[in-house]
Amino acid sequence: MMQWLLVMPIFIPLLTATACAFSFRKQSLSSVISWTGAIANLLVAILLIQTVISNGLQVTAFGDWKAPFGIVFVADLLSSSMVLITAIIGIAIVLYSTADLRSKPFYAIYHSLIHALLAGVMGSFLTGDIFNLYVFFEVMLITSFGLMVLGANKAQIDAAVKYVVLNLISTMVFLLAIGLLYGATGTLNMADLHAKVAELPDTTMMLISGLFLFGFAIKASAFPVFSWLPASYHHLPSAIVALYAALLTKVGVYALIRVFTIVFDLVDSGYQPLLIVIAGLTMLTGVLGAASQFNIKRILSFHIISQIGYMLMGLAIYTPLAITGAIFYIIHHIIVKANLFLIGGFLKRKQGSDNLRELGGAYSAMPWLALLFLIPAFSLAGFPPLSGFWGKFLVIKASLQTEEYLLAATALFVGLMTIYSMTKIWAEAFWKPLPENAPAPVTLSWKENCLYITPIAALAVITILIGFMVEPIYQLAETSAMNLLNPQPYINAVLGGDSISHTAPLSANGIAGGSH
Amino acid sequence: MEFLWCLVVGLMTACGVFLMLERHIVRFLFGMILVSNAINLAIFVAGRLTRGNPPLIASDALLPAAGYANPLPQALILTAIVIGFGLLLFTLLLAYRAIKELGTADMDKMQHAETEQ
Amino acid sequence: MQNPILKLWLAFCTLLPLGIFLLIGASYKPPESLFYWSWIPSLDINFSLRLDGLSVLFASLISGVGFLIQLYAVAYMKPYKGRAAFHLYLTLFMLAMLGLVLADNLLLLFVFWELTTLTSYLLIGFNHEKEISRKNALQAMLVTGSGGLAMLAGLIMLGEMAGTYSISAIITQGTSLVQHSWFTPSLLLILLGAFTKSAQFPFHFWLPGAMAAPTPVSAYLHSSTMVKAGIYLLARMLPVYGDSALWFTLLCSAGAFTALWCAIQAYRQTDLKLMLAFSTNVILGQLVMLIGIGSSYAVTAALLLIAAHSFYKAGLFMVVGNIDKATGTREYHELAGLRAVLTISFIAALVTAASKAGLPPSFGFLSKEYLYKAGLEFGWLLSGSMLLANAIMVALGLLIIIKPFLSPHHEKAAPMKAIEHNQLLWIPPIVLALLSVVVPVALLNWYQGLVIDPAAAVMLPDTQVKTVKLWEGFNLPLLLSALTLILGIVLYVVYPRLKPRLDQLMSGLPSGPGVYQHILNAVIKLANWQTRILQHGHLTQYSLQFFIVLLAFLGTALWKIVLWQVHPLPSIELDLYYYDIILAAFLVIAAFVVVKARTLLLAVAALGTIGFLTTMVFLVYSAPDVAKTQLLVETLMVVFIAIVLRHLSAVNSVPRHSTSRRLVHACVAIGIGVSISLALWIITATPMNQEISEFYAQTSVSGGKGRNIVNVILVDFRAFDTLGEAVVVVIAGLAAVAVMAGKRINKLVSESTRENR
Amino acid sequence: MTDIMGFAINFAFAGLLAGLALAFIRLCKGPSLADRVIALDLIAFITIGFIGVFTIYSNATAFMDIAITLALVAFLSTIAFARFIMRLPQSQSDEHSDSGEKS
Amino acid sequence: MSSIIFRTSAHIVTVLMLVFSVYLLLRGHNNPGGGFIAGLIAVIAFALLMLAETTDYVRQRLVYSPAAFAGSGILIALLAGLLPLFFGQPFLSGLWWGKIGSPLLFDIGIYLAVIGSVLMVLLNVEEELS
Amino acid sequence: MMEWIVALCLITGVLFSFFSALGILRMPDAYIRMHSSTKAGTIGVGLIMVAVALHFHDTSVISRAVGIIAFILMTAPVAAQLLGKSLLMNNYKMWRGHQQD
Amino acid sequence: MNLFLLNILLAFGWMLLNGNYASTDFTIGFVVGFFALLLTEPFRNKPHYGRKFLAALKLLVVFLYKLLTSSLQVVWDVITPTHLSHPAIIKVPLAVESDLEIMLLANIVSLTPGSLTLDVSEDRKFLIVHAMFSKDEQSVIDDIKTSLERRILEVTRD
Ligand code: NA
Ligand code: NA
Repeated sequence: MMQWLLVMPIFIPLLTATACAFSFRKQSLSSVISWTGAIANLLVAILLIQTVISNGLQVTAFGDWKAPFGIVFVADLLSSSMVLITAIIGIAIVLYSTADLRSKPFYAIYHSLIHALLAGVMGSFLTGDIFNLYVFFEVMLITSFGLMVLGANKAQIDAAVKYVVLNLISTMVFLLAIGLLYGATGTLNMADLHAKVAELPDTTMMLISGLFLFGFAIKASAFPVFSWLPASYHHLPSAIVALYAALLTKVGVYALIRVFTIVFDLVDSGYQPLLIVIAGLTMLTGVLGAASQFNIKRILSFHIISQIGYMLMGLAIYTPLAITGAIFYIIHHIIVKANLFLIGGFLKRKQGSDNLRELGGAYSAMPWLALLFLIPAFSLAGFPPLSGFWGKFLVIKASLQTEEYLLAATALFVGLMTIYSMTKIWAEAFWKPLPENAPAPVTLSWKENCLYITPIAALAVITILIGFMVEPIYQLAETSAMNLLNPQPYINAVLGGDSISHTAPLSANGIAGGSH
Repeated sequence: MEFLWCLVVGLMTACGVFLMLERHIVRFLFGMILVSNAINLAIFVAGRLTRGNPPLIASDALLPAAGYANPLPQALILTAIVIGFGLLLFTLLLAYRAIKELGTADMDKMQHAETEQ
Repeated sequence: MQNPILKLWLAFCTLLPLGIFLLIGASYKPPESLFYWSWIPSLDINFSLRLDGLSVLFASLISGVGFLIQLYAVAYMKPYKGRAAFHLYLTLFMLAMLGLVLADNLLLLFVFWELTTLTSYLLIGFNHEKEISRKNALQAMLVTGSGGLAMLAGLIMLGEMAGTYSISAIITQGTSLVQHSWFTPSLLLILLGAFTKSAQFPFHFWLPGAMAAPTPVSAYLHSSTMVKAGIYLLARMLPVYGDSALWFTLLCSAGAFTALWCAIQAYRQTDLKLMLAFSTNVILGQLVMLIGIGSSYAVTAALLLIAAHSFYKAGLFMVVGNIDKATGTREYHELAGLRAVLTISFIAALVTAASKAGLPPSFGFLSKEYLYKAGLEFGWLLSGSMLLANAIMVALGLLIIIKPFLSPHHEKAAPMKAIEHNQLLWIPPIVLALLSVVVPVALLNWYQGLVIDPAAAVMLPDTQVKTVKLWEGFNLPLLLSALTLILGIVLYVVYPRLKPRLDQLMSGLPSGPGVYQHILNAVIKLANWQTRILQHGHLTQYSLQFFIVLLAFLGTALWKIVLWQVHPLPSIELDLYYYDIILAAFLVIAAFVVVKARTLLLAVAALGTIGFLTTMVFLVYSAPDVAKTQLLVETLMVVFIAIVLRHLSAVNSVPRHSTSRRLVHACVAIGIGVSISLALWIITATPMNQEISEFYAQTSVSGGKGRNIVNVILVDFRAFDTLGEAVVVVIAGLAAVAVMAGKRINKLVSESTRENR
Repeated sequence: MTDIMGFAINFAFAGLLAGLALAFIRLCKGPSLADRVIALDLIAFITIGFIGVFTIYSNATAFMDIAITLALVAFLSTIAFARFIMRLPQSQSDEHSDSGEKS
Repeated sequence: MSSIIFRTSAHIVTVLMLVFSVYLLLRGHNNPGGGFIAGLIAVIAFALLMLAETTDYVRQRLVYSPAAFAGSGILIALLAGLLPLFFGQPFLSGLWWGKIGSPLLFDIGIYLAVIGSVLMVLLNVEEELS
Repeated sequence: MMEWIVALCLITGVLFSFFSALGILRMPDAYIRMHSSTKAGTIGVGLIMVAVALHFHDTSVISRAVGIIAFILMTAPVAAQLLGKSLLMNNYKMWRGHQQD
Repeated sequence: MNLFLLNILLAFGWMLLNGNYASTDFTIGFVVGFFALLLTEPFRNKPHYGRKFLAALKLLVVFLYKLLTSSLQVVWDVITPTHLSHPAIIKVPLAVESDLEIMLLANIVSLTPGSLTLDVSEDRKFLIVHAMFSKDEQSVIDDIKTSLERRILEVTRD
């Protein structure tokens, strides 16, 4: 059973991608395939997390070669919840793109690539092998390249050049780091690495972990290596940028969290003080970047960076509470950021622009959209009881507990500036009357409106649910954090070969409820 | 003998990095190719070097001859080479398209993405 | 009101606060826990509501005044477009406010606190077509929001100090927390929250700015409820922090200064609404001061003033709203003879203004007496400042009544229309005016038993408060009251001459909104500057940045190893043949040729050579599969480049970087290269654990059924990597076609021959 | 390995690598694009030879497959380059003409 | 490019290369080779044919579009991985029937995927740029 | 005896290869350099392959060596011809001598 | 018919490559070769095999001899300090007609002394040859026509 379940999050999207690619000539067929794949994904993800919650950590060894000899997929609470969130985002994006990109010539290829990207993301979440992680990172990267250049115009090509050039640097360094790590330890399995890395001299460990930190920091768009993100994201179609914003940088953060708990110990690696500084500056530079922008997508792009800062802050503080906060933040941010980009895209579709100077009047024209915007926007800004508050609360509490006052103050100031940015979008795009020279908004058919609004509304509902059902998600994040900081059960399960239960059963309805 | 190849890896990387910093996009690509080669070599060296004894098992044996080369880094490099090929191929054509579309091969003149429209 | 759904909605919004008010009145027997739901037990955040003396005062004001406001708004907002939403926001605001005063958990309180910020943002910006509304809504949001965030840190610290987030549990710990090192920081942070919310100097300015909102909002939020949230919090925290000198000093000085400063500001205004707004600041300052004093009299005075102010200020705001409706202006100079059309409003105005001015036997008079009593205990400085502020209140009361209502109507005054046929416009102010008199005269005992005693018991657990009396004979406070009245009349009389002087005097001073705008502009400027620095759009500089960071990472670790001799460097073992060295030298030379090549074709040819050389290296060190793959991939790459090269070179020539820049590049590149060499050398100098490879060798034939171990790894042991790699190649193909083909992507990929196109 | 074989192999390595050096110099010198391609083609030949010698030296016959592969693919890159030169406008076929850079 | 000499020899060389590529594919499990290497050699064979003839000639020889090859390659590799699941073994486990096994099927999938994708790019680049 | 033959083949093969390389360095124009690389290069590699075949006298190695020789004989002149054609098309100036129209 | 022959040859080539002479290998080789041929369809006019074996052998011997001498000639020119050559580009009229014949001739010309095929004229009537030692153009042409083209025709024509 587990053998089936664990591989399906990769198998289904890859199969769907292939099937979509084969149905180039029939748009509706590829839509149907894409939907089916996305829904199947979600079902599998729900099944997976339920299994993990009730039976504990699950491992499958591909080719029946036990770790550390073969490649294993490991579903613990963290990875399975990440897979679930990814599946949710997948459905939302697929639905949204059916409306948004239907007219584009690259429609079928687009769906194919979306599913490949999902496969890459979920593979990165599930794999227990560091080289396999590299492979899935590459699947993700090359797919993101492909999506980036679909039907690209001048600016998009320029954006793609920057994205590609800077991301390739990260990829190279990641690969080098794996090579050195293998040379030093002789193994690639993350659980196996845990013990072997501990035997390395401190300086060797610092050397190798520094390369990992650098490579993943680029992926996560941390200060000072985030330039690729604001240089490129705002030229992408909204559905694509929503997908990227939700998942790609988060995979970087996830990898950082995984690698710096299970493989290296952040404290032992010697990079904790640096990471604290990085986290603070990432928050700050990101939010200040956003404050200077007038393009919705660009504001949101800079906010990805500042929010990544909060997640890094959680990791940098390195207490159970802090990592719980980081995980909570990731879960929240994936949903909320995707939604904001989708709304931005809808505004662009209606008004033909996503520049705040050219927008306006959306409050009067589409009050329901205004409401739907308020939820993710104020969640991102950290208004309780919306989801964003709790993540912030947790990391700030953790930073106060560890007496990182400056970091806490930075986090609070960044929270204020986030409020500023969100209200800026609200005031300019929604409240402000439509500028006189602006064209009349496009009228969309009822069906199109539905396709746009359904994913937006669904994600908003999830945002609210996360905000109110904090306890189960907190439990989930806390258990994950505990397992990360005390990885022995994970290691035993992976190297022992049998799936063993080490997680306290959670109330399953809370998490499953969050997914509908 | 690893020392020599450590040196070569470093020098190749240095050349590659230098090229990656140049303004001509095709030179960047050449730099990438160099660095990518150097890193493959680095993985190879990191897996330790063995002269003239490939990890093959003779048709009448069950084990490779003693002192066989470490097969795992070879498999990793194979994967890395092929992935690198995919990435470089894409980058090459992106460079082509960028030159066609933007009218310049100068990466510092590619300023369409970050200027406010 | 044609729409029945709208009708129903308005009825619901109006009756909800009434219902809550009645429910509170009916069920109140303090102190009791109203409701408990274990929300986030892991974080000690629970949805626990508690009704005690303090909260019952606030809750009944919120719901009671809330009911009247909703009633008034039904009439007032009739011509507005989004009135349904308006009532929604107002209701949400009321609920948030109720939650705030009922919450028995610090973080639950914070949740509601932020919700009031959010809903008031929506209410202040209700007239969102006007830029000033949007701007002032943002201003209120940012000012109260920043305080709120600071308060969050303070609340977390408080909760951590106390070991619980339950407010009632914290209160029972009393002043024991004073020893904790977080005591002062948490105090300061919480004060920051309370001061911003309750518009204390220097954060006072957002409140007048919030007058951009429709009048019912001003009447509700900015007189009786939202701004009192800060007061409520201070009152709540009195048992915890009240004993510290810092508390006394900060609250008294801030409160007194706010009261004085804003009183002067109020005196300068010509817009009636702004006069009221600034005078709200005055009361808030006095309340803060009273809580800072924290004596028995002070607490009594505060509990009286809260209610008294709510009644008269809400009433006055509604009257001003009616003036606005009748004339279309609120400018003092344009108003005259309103008694003719606003007869009932005039009565309400008269009574509420009297309460504001502190004329006996109004509620305002009563609270002022106790204010002076509390102030006198602490000497003349506090009392003097109170006196001056109150005198201005008297002058304001006169200003509002005399000219607009009593002076005869003249040509220059704004035209008036009758509006009082709509009863909902005058019933609420009249009710409030009535309350301003009835409570002190007839219901004082009831108020004492229901509010003052239980609330004081919460705020000052150890002290018994005296019974409040309207008339206590001739005493010093009464004298001060008389003095206040006289001074107030004087100020009214000199108003036409004093105001221009004051304006002249104060025009040079920095204004609150001015400073706020300055700070905001500075932040935006900083943001623009840093974005220009960090996100400049020059790709090679980005790359350079990235590589410098990489070098820093590598450098720090190696620095430790090499210079500090953390572990001894391995000795160089040379087990080399001459062909090794020649191959190595060729590789490096070829790499240099690529760097130095002046033509692209030479660079490509040199790259091809590097491909052949690397092949030889892999060959020499026993990797036939790698050698082959390297060869094939390199050749294919060269073929692709050769096909594309024609199009790559036929472009305008590209200038090189400046020499100094290239020198930097060279340094960075060499640094990275050397670091990687060193790192690799250090790692390869130690013996390697080859356990996994040995396993592969042993099981290759038996388990993998293959004799080429590398291939068995590829298709069996680590086949999953290979699958991913194949996916990468296929997608790279798609992506490459996509980037080249642009919009014709579908055709290029799907068709098997060109004829089909 | 006997003396004569030892000598022959060492001689072969040295000779081939020296040849490689000479060819590489031509590759760098040009002057025409065709010259570089000729040099590259010869380098491929020399590499094939090197592989053959190394096969004898290491006794690992598996290496011969690399030689075949190289023989197959070197042809292709030469062809591709030849075609590139053919398609260039005449003025560009000589020195430095394909340079994308200003000196 | 229309050189009789080149065209004629290219046909022979292509055949030889294709044979060699299939040989490497099938023998890869025991000797150096395998799906990737074999696939790349096949690509080079077709590249040669393409340079000697035209892209359309190559497309006609291939019958199906290169993308179809790539897709079916991935499909075959995926199914080869899935197969053992029906026998209660984990994804990508080796199933053997004599000398034929699922790893071989997997390798064939990789082979087709490589041929399809690289040829897709090659043919399109050639058509686009000439 | 066989070793001597192998060694002889090897040495002559390498010499041819070396001179071929020397040729493309020394010869005055591209056409003549092609003479050098095509002829001497082919025979050089061919002889080395013969040496390999003789050294192993194993069918699989011999078949590969023969395959390589055959393949080089087939491709080297074609490559040279195409390069030559490209030179012709670009009106490449010969070192000396003359050209029929 | 000739395709079939070639196919069998390919199957043998397969067996050679494998170093394994079982019938299964022959079958696999045959099938693989069949498909390879199907994909490329190499020859438009199909030459006859069999009886030409002897002629082919003769051609091979001549060719190998010429290759050796030509290489030595080149090497001599390389190692001597002066350049001996008198290059010229010559048009050699062709008697051979088929693609295969032209290819064979061109290749052999390239590998034999002093001559290098550069192109075939559009009308396939001339071979354009670069001659290294062409004191007398006609002698170069005669040499090619008599010693090479004739032997090729002996192999390929009935
Ligand atoms: Na992202
Ligand atoms: Na692999």
